Amino acid sequence: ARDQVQVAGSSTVLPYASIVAEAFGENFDFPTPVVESGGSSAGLKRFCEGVGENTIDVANASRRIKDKEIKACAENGVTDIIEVQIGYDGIVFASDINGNGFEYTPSDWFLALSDEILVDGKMVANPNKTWADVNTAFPAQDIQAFIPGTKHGTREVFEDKVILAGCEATGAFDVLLAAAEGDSDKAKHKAAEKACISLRTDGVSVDIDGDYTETLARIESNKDGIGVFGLAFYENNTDKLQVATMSGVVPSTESIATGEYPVSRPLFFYVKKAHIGVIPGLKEYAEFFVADEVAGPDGPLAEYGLVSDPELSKTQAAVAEEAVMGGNS
Amino acid sequence: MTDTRQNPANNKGGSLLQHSARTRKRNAAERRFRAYGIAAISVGLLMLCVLVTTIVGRGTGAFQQTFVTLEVELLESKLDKSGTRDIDAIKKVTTFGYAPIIRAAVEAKVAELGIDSPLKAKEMAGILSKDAAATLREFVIANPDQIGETVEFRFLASSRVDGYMKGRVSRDSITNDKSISPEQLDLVDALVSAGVVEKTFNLAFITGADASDARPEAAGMGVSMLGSLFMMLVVLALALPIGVAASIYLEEFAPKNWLTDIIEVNISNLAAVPSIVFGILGLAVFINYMHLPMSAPLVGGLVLTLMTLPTVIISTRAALKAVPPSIRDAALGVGASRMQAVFHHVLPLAAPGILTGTIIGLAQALGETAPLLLIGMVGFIASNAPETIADGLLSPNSAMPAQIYEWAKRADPAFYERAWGGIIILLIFLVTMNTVAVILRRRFERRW
Amino acid sequence: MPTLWLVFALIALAALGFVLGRQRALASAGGDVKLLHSLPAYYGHNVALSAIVPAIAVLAIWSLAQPMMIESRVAAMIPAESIAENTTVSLVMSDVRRLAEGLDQAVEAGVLDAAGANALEAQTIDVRALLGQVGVALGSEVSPEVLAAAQRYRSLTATGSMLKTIVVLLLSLGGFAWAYGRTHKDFRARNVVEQGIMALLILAASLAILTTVGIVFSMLFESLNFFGLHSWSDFFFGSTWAPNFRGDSELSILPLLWGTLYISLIALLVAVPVGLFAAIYLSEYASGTVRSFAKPLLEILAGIPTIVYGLFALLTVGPMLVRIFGQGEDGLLGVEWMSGATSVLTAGLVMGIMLIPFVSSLSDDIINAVPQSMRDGSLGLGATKSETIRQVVLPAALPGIVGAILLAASRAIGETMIVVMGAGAIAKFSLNPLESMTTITTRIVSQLTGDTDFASPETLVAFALGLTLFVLTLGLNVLALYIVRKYREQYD
Amino acid sequence: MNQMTALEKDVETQKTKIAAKNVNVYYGESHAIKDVNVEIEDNTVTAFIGPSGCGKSTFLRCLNRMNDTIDICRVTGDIEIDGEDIYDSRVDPVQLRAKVGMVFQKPNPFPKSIYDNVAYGPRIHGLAANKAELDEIVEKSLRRGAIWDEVKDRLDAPGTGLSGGQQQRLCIARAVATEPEVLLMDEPCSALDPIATAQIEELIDELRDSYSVVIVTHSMQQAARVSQKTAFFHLGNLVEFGATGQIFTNPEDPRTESYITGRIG
Amino acid sequence: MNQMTALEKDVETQKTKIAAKNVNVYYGESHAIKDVNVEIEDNTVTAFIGPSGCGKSTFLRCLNRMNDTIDICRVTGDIEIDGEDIYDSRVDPVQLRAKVGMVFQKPNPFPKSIYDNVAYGPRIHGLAANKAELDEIVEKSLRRGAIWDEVKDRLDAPGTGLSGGQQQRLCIARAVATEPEVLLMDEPCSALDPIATAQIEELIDELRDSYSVVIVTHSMQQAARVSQKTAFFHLGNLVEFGATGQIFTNPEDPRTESYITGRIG
Ligand SMILES: Nc1ncnc2c1ncn2[C@@H]1O[C@H](COP(=O)(O)OP(=O)(O)OP(=O)(O)O)[C@@H](O)[C@H]1O
Ligand SMILES: Nc1ncnc2c1ncn2[C@@H]1O[C@H](COP(=O)(O)OP(=O)(O)OP(=O)(O)O)[C@@H](O)[C@H]1O
Ligand SMILES: [Mg+2]
Ligand SMILES: [Mg+2]
Ligand SMILES: O=P([O-])([O-])[O-]
Repeated sequence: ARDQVQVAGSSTVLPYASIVAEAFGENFDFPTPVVESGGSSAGLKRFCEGVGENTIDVANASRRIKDKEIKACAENGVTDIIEVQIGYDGIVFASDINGNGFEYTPSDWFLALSDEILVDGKMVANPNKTWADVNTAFPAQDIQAFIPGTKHGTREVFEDKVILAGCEATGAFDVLLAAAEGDSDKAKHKAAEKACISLRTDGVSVDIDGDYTETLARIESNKDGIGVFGLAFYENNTDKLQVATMSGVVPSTESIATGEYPVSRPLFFYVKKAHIGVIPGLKEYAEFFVADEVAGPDGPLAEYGLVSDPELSKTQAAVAEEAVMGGNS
Repeated sequence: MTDTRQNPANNKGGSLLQHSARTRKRNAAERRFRAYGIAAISVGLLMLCVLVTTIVGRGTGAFQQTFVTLEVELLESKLDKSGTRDIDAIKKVTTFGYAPIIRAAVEAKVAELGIDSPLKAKEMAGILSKDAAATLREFVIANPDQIGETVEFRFLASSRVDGYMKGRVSRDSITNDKSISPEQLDLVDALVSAGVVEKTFNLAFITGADASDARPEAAGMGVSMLGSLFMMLVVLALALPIGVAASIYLEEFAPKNWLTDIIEVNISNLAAVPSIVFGILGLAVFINYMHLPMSAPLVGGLVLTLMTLPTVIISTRAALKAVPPSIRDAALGVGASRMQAVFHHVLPLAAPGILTGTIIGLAQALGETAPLLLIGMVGFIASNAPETIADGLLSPNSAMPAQIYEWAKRADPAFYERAWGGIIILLIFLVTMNTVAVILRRRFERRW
Repeated sequence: MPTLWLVFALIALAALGFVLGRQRALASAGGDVKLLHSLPAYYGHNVALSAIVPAIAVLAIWSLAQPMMIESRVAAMIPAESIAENTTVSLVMSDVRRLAEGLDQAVEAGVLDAAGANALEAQTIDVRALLGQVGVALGSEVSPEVLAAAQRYRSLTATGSMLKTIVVLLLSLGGFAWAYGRTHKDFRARNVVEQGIMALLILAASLAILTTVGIVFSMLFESLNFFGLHSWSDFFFGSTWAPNFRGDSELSILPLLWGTLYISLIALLVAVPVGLFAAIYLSEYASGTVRSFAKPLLEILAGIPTIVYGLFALLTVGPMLVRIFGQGEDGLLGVEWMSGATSVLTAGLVMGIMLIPFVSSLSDDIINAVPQSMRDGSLGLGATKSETIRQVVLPAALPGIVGAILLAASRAIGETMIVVMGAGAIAKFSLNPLESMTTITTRIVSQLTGDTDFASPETLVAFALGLTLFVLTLGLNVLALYIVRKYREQYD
Repeated sequence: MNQMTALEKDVETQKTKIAAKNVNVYYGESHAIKDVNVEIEDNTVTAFIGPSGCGKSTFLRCLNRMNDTIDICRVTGDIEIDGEDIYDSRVDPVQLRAKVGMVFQKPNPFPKSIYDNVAYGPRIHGLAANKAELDEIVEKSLRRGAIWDEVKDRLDAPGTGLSGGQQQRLCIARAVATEPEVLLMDEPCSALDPIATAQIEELIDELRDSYSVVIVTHSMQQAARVSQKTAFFHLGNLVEFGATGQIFTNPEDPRTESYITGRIG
Repeated sequence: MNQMTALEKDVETQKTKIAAKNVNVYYGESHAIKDVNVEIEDNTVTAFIGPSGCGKSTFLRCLNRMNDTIDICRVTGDIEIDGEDIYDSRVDPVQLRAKVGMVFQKPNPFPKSIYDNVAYGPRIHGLAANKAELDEIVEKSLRRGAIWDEVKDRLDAPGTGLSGGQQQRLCIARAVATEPEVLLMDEPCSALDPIATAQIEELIDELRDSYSVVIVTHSMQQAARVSQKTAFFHLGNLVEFGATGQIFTNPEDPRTESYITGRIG
């Protein structure tokens, strides 16, 4: 029988989960859990494949599980799922350490990357070439953005919290909404949102399907580039990158925890309750993960870059009593 | 002398030493052709050179490691409050509980050497790896009788200190770095001159297991190397015989009908299937259907076998095709069966091509990550070195390319260095593996 | 593992059979090899194969069939009302199976004795906790029906396994005895053994079919799901690839297909000439020493992890191309054709380098196998070496070379990391090789490992892409087969 | 039915070893052997003569089913050896070929050592109980192939590194090493000097004591010297078959005569 | 210095085309040609005779440097054609081989169509200005090779699907298609019937008008029929070289005599 906990999922959560797994292996008599990467979606898919030894016990995710997924899970007999939120992932904008520094607002990004912007009340194809075109306060540096590809959850956050916010702030959203076609208000809203977030494809904005190391490598080979990174990644590479502020706030674990810095997303892991008491060490692992000395503000996770969840104690209690989602058992 | 046409080759009395215009042209073409060949080889070798220099340049650092030697007093008051040496009680103290002991040891060392540092004890201990506590705890649990004694330890230095010793980190580069301060570097400098901090060969990198993002300095390739080794054993044991058998059937025995055509087309088509699809297949068949364990090199090996088979088959078939029919005739003519003709004569003559296919197929299998993603071999799999062959095949493990891929993604630049170091090991592994096949191949090569 | 022991027993029987069969054959000929129909070893092999092959086959079939048979019988035991709403019999059965296996393990671990396992009653004891002790995962609390079914399952399995052991061993002994009895100097042992080997060869060849079936099935259902959620006309005939998180993505394969073909073409344009010329030089011009070093060295190129090539594309080749084709006045050509380092050309060039050994090494072996008399014939007519190679050697080696090129092309189509890092992630139709594009394979990987909900079309599209690519390459291979057949030249 | 009469006339005491009836051979569309009937006797040397391309090799290759290896080749009709149809589905071509050995027109030594070339047949047929016996067979065969003296010092050298004539003799040695009952020899002396030719002819004569030999040759003299029966092929037809003496001195068919006197080719 | 005397005696009016001086050939360690001196004249047919394995092919292959293709083969001494040392570094073996054509002992047609086999040489040497001319050359060569009638209907069929003798004639046709000044023929008639042989001999005679021909043969009769000069090789030595008539009627060396009368092989 399998005697180690098997974890899979988000590559964003992976570093945290592996720090925990390592410490767990050292401090308990259980074997070190296996933490696979492969993406939130792939992890949840395997999580939902069924109950039993040949399925994983824990799925890491950089987003909340979707209803459709819960349903798919249930179809395969995975009904009791414990949801654990471990903290937040800060998303920062950074550029080459020796280049210009930036202080952004969401509008700047919308004006820089959207395929159409509002000029004199009309939507026109984005004419901006340099940051100075976007905002006169900026230097005349070519716009070159390395943003997460559509496979990444970060992209969704970027679209929602930066581009869409910028769209609304510049007034483009209203114009688009007025022009939108649709049967209902909701449909119109959706169409307008979709128009807002459609980005230019002329090479100014480059989708990065790889990981942050790739973004970093691109900035190294193109010094004008501005990239999107996780906070933890930036903090480990301060010798190469300088971070930009967003709406005047410097990203840090503190400013994200308080909600001042707007661009962040919650991180989760999901535990298959049916496996608790069966796979040795599963519950202990989950509890250890959210323990104060691990996930607390002074623990190794925070030290590595996790924005600690202010409501950690609630999570600890939920894990202890194995509260499942939907709360019915 | 009737036929004296304008053709230069037939130009009677034309000197051999004087090349005719056409010969010159043809010779120029010949030289060009040859030059293309040399150019092609040079391009290939040049690229290899560039790649290998890059790899070696970036990766050699991983084979060096900074250590800090400290005397640690294993305080009974912290480690075994009851004083009974009850192992369960000792185990209750987690690695977090060992931190103060290490801090004390660093502080004591600094004081002993008379180094003047504005740092607090916690910051001083920051030059050590997070692994130090684990090392210490492991030692104490293994030797409870040593509690209360002072023992000398060689701890890993933290990745920033290690980087500083290797020149990767400089005082300029750490201005915004939260993980290390200039004062800590001052301390390191002082400890270096005192001989407490030193950089030596890093055996643990070659033998050790993966470590988490918090302690890149402790990560090693050893266990994943074993994972790759076991997978390659599976691939070799299955792909070579099955591939050769399938090729023999198709090339030498199969009637030429639609069924064998289908098989033939299928095989070449499998070569074009993206490797991740084999991962999907492996997950469905080996793990979900056959209930083989997750993250096991056995499953990895099976998946890679399916992926490698087309390569072996295609090259083997090409090699079999190239053997002239007169050889088969000769064998049949003395009363050998077709099977005997194939196994005694054709197969040895085709061996170079088969071995080439094996070399390339194994190289491909050795470097492949994508299919392993779906069967649980990519990620953080810090298992111990397997003890038995069954253990090696069945207990969770990673593989070299997966390990490298993971490291290359991680945030700390120290992992980046290790990723390149890992590539060096992978290449050494590859070259070792290939050497055997290359030597064999040379023995079989002949022209007729 | 009783099955394992059974296998060992069969192997031992086979080994014994080999020795005895050989001896008996020799004895029947009075020790004179010449009187035997076949070489003595064939008689040995015959007995060994008869002892092991049918037995193993039955063992395999039995092992596959027994659970199915037992399951259908046990499933009949489960009353319809005890199947909860949103589950199915098969789910309940998987519980039964797990429970039965758990009981086995419990017995093995000594938590229960054999009788105790059969006497367990769900009402009186927490079976789940009990089995948790031995590390068996049970999905839910155990109902009496399930427990009873599991106990029945166990007893049936035990009987079945016993029967299996007996049947297999009897079969093996029977095969042994039969083959041994037939062993006689006039027995056509070689023919029988060769037929056996032929069967194995056919089996090996059919594995390709099995793999194909497996691949198709492992992707078919999810692909159907995809087409249930997304319009097939957009997938096959749309013009845009733009997945997003809000749903209503446009997911057309065409731009990806274009990128795939374009990048593969460039890669082949690099790999085929370089690889072929390298092969020609190695086999026809180079001295033995050069060849014995250069060839394995080139083969290393195939083993460098593709992530290294990806980084090489991103950090070295891409910027170099930008310096040539981009940067306006500052660039080498003074043009502004290329903006970012990622482009079709970048990925194609680097992939081409990786593919060199696929073409060079295989072709070198094939060229080397062309008989010297062909070359002599041409050289004797006053052809230069290069003319000989181009007009005589290469045509003779063509089928093999085409095979090598197909292999390289296949590899190009299936490559991921180089494309991700070298070509970028933008799906578009463009003829300009200096623009970013992407391929089907990379999209499969990224949609599969991404963050979109796994039941959404954005993730499921990976399967549809995989299946479509599979069908497309199948078509290409049929074409290639046809062409090779047509131009095949058989030297003697 | 010219050849039938020839056949009837020539019935002798020897028993028939191979009987071919109405044999037709096609290479794809082209008809290479046309309705050939012939009886080859035991303890007899039969010579096949005829102009180049008339189908001698093709017919010879039918007799031990070597034509099976040519995809486009199709054989119809009956060929019986010792009264058994060799194209019967129950016949094992391997056993047939062990019984009916062959020396090919183009020498085709294996790319192995000279020793292994000769030892191959005896090894697969289990003709030698041990190494010493095998050595003996190899030496004897090489002697019979009239090549022993030339190669005895280099048995380990590759067979492909021999001169043309040496390769031919090596192939003869290889064929006789398996002691076939019928030996088919396709122009075995074409690359041999007169002395070597004489030695091979001697061998053929010796083989006749126990076996049946079929030899294709372009040399009338050789056919006259070694054979008892001669078959003349022309454009795929067996034009005439009979006692050698008669064919050469008193041919029935005008075509045979023209060929022998050097008028058709 | 037996052969020297032979040479001196036989100086005739024809000018020397090829002069070989002190030629030695080694295959690795083994000494295949020992210190051979010979002068081959223009407009003359020279026959090389000698027992199988004596070095005829080896020596022949020296004359157009075909031995270059055998790795282990080493040639020392001087060979001059029209007074030019062919082993001179400035000599281009390609031009040499265009001038000195060769027919190999084992027929080696290319795996191409019959037409392409013959057209190959003229194409690479640019002997035909257009397709019609090429067709003409091919037809003429095939006629000269005495194979035209047999293949004229299937010029597109592969050359490897021909009978042994047809392949040999195809190779002859292929060699004459390039119109070499010297033609080296290694047993060109070994697989040919008498008529075909006669046709090839006729060809050789015709070629002699403009060129020099060297022919290796095992048939004394053939040597006597076609050649003006004969060289007898034995165990790598050139034993005797002289006018054909004299060699056959009145050999100087006892070895030559024994060979011709059939006593050594
Ligand atoms: N490639 C080779 N490697 C080694 N030895 C060789 C090679 N070719 C020929 N020999 C040896 O050199 C000697 C002369 O061979 P050559 O082919 O010149 O003989 P030949 O006179 O042409 O004989 P034949 O009439 O049988 O063709 C022979 O002893 C032969 O074994
Ligand atoms: N593999 C083949 N494919 C097609 N045609 C063939 C093949 N082999 C032989 N032929 C044709 O069949 C006819 C008979 O050929 P065969 O080889 O039997 O002639 P042969 O009598 O042996 O001639 P030779 O004396 O020249 O060897 C010839 O016309 C030849 O071109
Ligand atoms: Mg023939
Ligand atoms: Mg010769
Ligand atoms: O791997 P992610 O799901 O966090 O992108």
